[in-house]
Amino acid sequence: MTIAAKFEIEYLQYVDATGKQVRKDLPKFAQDLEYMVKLYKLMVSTRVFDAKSIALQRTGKLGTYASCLGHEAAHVGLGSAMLPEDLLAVSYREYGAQLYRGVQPREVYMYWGGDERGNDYQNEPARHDFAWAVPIATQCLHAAGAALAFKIRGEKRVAVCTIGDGGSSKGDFMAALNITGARNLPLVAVIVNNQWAISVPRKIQSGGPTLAQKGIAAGLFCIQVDGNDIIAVRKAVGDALDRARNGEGGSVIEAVTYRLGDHTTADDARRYRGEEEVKEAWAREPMIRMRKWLEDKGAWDDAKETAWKAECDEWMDKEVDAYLETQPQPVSAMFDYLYAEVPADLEKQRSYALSLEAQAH
Amino acid sequence: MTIAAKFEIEYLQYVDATGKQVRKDLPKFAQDLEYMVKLYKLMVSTRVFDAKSIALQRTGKLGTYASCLGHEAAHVGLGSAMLPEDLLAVSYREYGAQLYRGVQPREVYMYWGGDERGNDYQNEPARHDFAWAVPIATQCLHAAGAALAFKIRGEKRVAVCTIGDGGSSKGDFMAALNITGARNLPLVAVIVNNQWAISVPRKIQSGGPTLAQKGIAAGLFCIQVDGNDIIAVRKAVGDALDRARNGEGGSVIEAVTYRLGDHTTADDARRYRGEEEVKEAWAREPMIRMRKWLEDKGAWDDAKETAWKAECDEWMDKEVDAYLETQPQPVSAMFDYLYAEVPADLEKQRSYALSLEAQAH
Amino acid sequence: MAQITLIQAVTQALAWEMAHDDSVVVLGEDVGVNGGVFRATQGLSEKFGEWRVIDTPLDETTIAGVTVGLATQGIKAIAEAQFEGFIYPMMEQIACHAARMRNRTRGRITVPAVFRAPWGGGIHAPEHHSEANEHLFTNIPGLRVVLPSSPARAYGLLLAAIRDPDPVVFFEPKRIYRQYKEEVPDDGEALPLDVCFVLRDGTDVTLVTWGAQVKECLEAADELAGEGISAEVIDVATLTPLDFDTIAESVHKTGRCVVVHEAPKTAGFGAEIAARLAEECLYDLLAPVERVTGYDVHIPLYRLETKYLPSTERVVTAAKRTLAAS
Amino acid sequence: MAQITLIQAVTQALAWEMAHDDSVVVLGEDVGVNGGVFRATQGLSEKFGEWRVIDTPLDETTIAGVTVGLATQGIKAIAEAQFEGFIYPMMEQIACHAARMRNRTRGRITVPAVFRAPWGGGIHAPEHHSEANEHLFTNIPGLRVVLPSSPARAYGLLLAAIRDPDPVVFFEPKRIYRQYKEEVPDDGEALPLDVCFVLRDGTDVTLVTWGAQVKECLEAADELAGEGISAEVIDVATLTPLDFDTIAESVHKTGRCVVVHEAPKTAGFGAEIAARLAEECLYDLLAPVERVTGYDVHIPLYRLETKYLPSTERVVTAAKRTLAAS
Ligand SMILES: Cc1ncc(C[n+]2csc(CCOP(=O)(O)OP(=O)(O)O)c2C)c(N)n1
Ligand SMILES: Cc1ncc(C[n+]2csc(CCOP(=O)(O)OP(=O)(O)O)c2C)c(N)n1
Ligand SMILES: [Mg+2]
Ligand SMILES: [Mg+2]
Repeated sequence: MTIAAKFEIEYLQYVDATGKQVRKDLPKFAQDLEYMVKLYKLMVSTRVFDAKSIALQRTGKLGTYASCLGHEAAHVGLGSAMLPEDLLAVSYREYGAQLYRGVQPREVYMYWGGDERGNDYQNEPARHDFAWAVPIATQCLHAAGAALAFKIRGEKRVAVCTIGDGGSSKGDFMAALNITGARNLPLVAVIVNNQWAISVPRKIQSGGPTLAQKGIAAGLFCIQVDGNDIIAVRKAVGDALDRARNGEGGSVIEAVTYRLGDHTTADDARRYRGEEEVKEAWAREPMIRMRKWLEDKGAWDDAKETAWKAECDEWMDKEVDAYLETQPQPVSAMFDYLYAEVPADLEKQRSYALSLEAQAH
Repeated sequence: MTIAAKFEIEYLQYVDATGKQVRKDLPKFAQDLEYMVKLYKLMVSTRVFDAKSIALQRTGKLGTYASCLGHEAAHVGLGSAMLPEDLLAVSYREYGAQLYRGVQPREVYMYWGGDERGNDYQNEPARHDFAWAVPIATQCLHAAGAALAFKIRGEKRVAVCTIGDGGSSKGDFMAALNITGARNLPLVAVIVNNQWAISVPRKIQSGGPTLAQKGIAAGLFCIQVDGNDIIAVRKAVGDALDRARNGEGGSVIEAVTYRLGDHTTADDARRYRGEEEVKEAWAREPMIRMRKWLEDKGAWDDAKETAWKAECDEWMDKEVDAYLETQPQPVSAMFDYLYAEVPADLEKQRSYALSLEAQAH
Repeated sequence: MAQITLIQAVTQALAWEMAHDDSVVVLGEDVGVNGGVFRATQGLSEKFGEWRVIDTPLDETTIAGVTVGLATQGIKAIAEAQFEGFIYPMMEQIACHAARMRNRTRGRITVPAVFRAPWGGGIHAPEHHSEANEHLFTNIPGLRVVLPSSPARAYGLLLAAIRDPDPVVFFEPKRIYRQYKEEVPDDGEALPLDVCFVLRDGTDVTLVTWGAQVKECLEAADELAGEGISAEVIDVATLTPLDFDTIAESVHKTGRCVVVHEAPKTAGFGAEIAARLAEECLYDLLAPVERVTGYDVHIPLYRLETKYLPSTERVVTAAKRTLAAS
Repeated sequence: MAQITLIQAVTQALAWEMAHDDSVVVLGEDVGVNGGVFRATQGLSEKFGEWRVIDTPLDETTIAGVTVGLATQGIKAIAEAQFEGFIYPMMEQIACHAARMRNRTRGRITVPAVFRAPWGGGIHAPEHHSEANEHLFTNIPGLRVVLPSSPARAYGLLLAAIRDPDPVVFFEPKRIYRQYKEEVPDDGEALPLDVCFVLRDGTDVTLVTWGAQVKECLEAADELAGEGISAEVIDVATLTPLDFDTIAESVHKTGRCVVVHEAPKTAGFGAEIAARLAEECLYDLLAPVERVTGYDVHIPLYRLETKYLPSTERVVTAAKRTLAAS
């Protein structure tokens, strides 16, 4: 039999669900315990932030919100692997990565609170990242376009896009991988496979044993990692970024994790999935194992945990206050950001809308 | 290293460019020389038909026409592997497959001659096949939909779609493969890789070593075949059809061939590709090798070739006459097939158009 | 007989037709066990099984293309786009195939499919969950574009859409999905797809609208009545092919017309109605045709969305303007 | 100075801007060595190299999405759809991102991109190669939709489109790509995107049109002049945002208007112009607004296509009807 091509996809894990280290060859960054504590702390603050968001929504102070519960390792892992000059294109729940890059909780609240200003990230490097992208997968082509821009200009930057297991079915996701392979673009695609796309389980999305193999179609490097193991995620994404930066092409990383919460606050997951499955998933979640691993190394303990959570609470309270104090935008804001300058024809409508407002007051 | 998944893509060839049989294990159908002569004869008539079409275009009797020169093995191979009850969804130049399934040359002429009636295939089984689909790759999802219909109704039928190397880049092609894998649909996708998509070479379409591997993304069976070897094409497609019919899932077959002519009669390939490449491709074309192979087995000779070509010429002349005698459709034809019944609002426009016609005469 | 909401009427129509016609199949994201994010397909999966209520991979192009494929094979496919803002990837299949297959093949292949989508703003949803983009489809020949505005019309028009031998784009105004209940007999009776519905008779001014804005127009008519102005209210319901005769007749009587819709003004479907009036009823017009619509902007995120949506007050003012003009 | 065709003017504008602005990049299918199937990008690849004139994989969604991505990074990306009939897969990216990014991010991210496509019928092309679907974009806020009708306007408007800080959909009427030549100085002078062009002054009737139909309208004006009727001809050129003032002024003078376009009538952009007239100029109108357009059908394959396209004769008849009416 003549063989035209052969492929292999590795599965990567350093720390298992119990916190046990299953490989000796720890990546260099993970040998630095201070650094690992920093990552763990961001995982914790991400979770505190998330709980706060849900509380806000439950008390009517936020619209529909998409929680990131259970995704902390995947999100912080990928965000922390990036350099500031790299560019991030997210879907909507990757707060762990975004907080790392300077997005403020108050911006997240504003966005889900129905205010476009939430997308106007104030801090670098997030300021040069893309905004939340509701139409699934579309951001992956933006990332490919940005990667192409970097290549055209000879910049040593990498574009990173994230996509869900559901989103990985969308044709434009495959198209983004395809042009990445065809033009050898510096793009890293992270499939955050949390097993569910709202109510649709992973197996309805694809007949393949992995989602990582979607990259084979495009001739990209593919790897599957334990998405609840931040070391594995950080390592796989870091290596992929290095390759991309060095002109060695794009990668697809499947981070296998689990959506512990509802899809959004508008969803009720009990309609379509069993409690047993969720219980089992909790046993594999990312925080406990990392805490255990750090504690085993003497780098973390209960007191530190309590203190850090308190700090996070305080931070979030400040952010919530800032959010709640924000006045709504004036009616003119509907018109003022559509074009660089308001066209004459639109100006008439703008004046009319303003006059209605004036009458109402 | 833990391996999550492994894949291998076979390359299949029975008869090489010189007509030498490179494998002993001939498939059963190829042991039947009478059958192989039948296939070869259709390859010849396809080529005669094609030359006639180009002649028609050159003399102003046809609009833009997409030639199939060099694709005879791929097209006849895939068409002949299908059962009548199967369903074919082509792009636009797969005449070899369509003639096998009963499409008449006059219908092809009418279509490229600017008359919708060319799409109203009169003969079964073509009559239940899809029509030519200009928007590239869109037909692959129609095939997936048809395959889903077969599955829903428990029919033992298979949908076959074809796509070019260029078209294989389109997101919806990947999407068609994806739902095929996810729902285990009876679909066979044949990528006719003729190395060019108008002026864009294969390497700009994909960074992968094969196009067959696009199926890996979807968890499908993938194989690459010599698309100029009709035995290899017929065998790979036949096996794929069997698997699909038996509920064993979909396949992707990459048939590697070469577009010997211009993209269409509106194209001039000399603008973008070298003569050397084309010359080399002629040495690998599908007819010579099959003729040689049949001659070596004593199943074909010069006299038969001459006689058959004459028969084909006669056939095409009749088809051309039938085409040229066709009167244009009346103006009402613009309106009459849009809905099952002409809606009242449209009827007004229809009457107006007819009145203009009446005035003009 | 129970009182039901508009969304329940959608479910009821789907269930009725699926029970009476084996060839009807529903597909989309989350339409199965979850019953759709708005519960339009609630209970159908249990009743009809996973091969007639099909959860698809997350790709609208897949949904649309497979729907076309199914429909060509004699399956009446009802596709759901989860929100109107996700219908764009369906456009190639809808415009190039669903709307053309019959014409392209001189009737050999047909596409009896329905493309359903929740539609419009006003529910405090995130971006892309509030658009009124019916207009994208009204310039595509070969389609029917339908927008019900009450439980009864949702039931009857959806049945008609499913039974129609040609493709129908069926937008459901999500703002009024659960606004009120009414009795809708589950009798399988379809409503016609070729007429506008006159919801209220009047003599002074004609209010023409569709979808969720029917509510504001009826309210406006009430208010106007309070001031002695008699407004006729027309629910266009099927935008294309358009029953202009009903509108023309009304304007012939009233001499005044206000067209109300949620989509941006420029090149919204209201333009077509105003244009027809200018073309076919000019001499009936006693006042300029008014359009009360969304602005030519993207509907804002929810803190500002009510500032975007046409209000009852704006309709009343416009109606009065037509009366002042003449 | 050489005389050039419309398609050559397109090439000339692209070349000028690429030579003067490093950040301009062209991408699409066959735009490289082949110079585009209509030769719009002929010679650019040799001049500017394969990373500024980029052959893409065959996927319009890729082209559109990558164009948005490029533009956000300060690259003025000019995307080509090979024919207007293949623009549908671009719609999600154009409607959801190109047209919204600035608004979504309160100005933080912008998309200075151009989406070019040959447009319209009349060249004996296969199905999907002859559509007039400008209308799909005119109801999308945040875009500019531009349609030049002469070599000089193609040059000046394309330069303006490239320089515009916001996304522009630029349709090129392929029927007149090579219809005639005129002198177009290669001086980098852009034309304004916010005005209609009055191509011929007149006092009796206003003919409003765009794209290839400008030819039929000018011919009609000639014919009408022969019968003593003075027709003003307006080339809208930039459909949205619309310069309605120029049209209103003209109709104020003439009292009569014929809108001419190639797209199907219902909900074509002509509806917007007629609607504005009914809304803002009713008392100026001495006769019903006429629309001379394609029918509400898909433009037929080429044996019948001339029966579909609005003819000079139909324009003349309509213009005369407006005069007979009053
Ligand atoms: C194009 C498009 N279609 C549908 C939706 C509605 N929708 C929002 S999230 C979602 C599921 C996404 O699942 P997945 O990609 O797995 O990401 P996750 O939510 O699990 O992070 C759907 C269908 C959308 N936002 N965009
Ligand atoms: C969606 C779409 N985009 C662009 C085109 C224009 N077009 C027609 S054929 C072609 C190249 C196709 O190449 P390939 O898929 O390799 O098939 P081949 O022509 O080689 O058989 C292109 C770009 C089209 N028909 N449809
Ligand atoms: Mg998911
Ligand atoms: Mg090819």
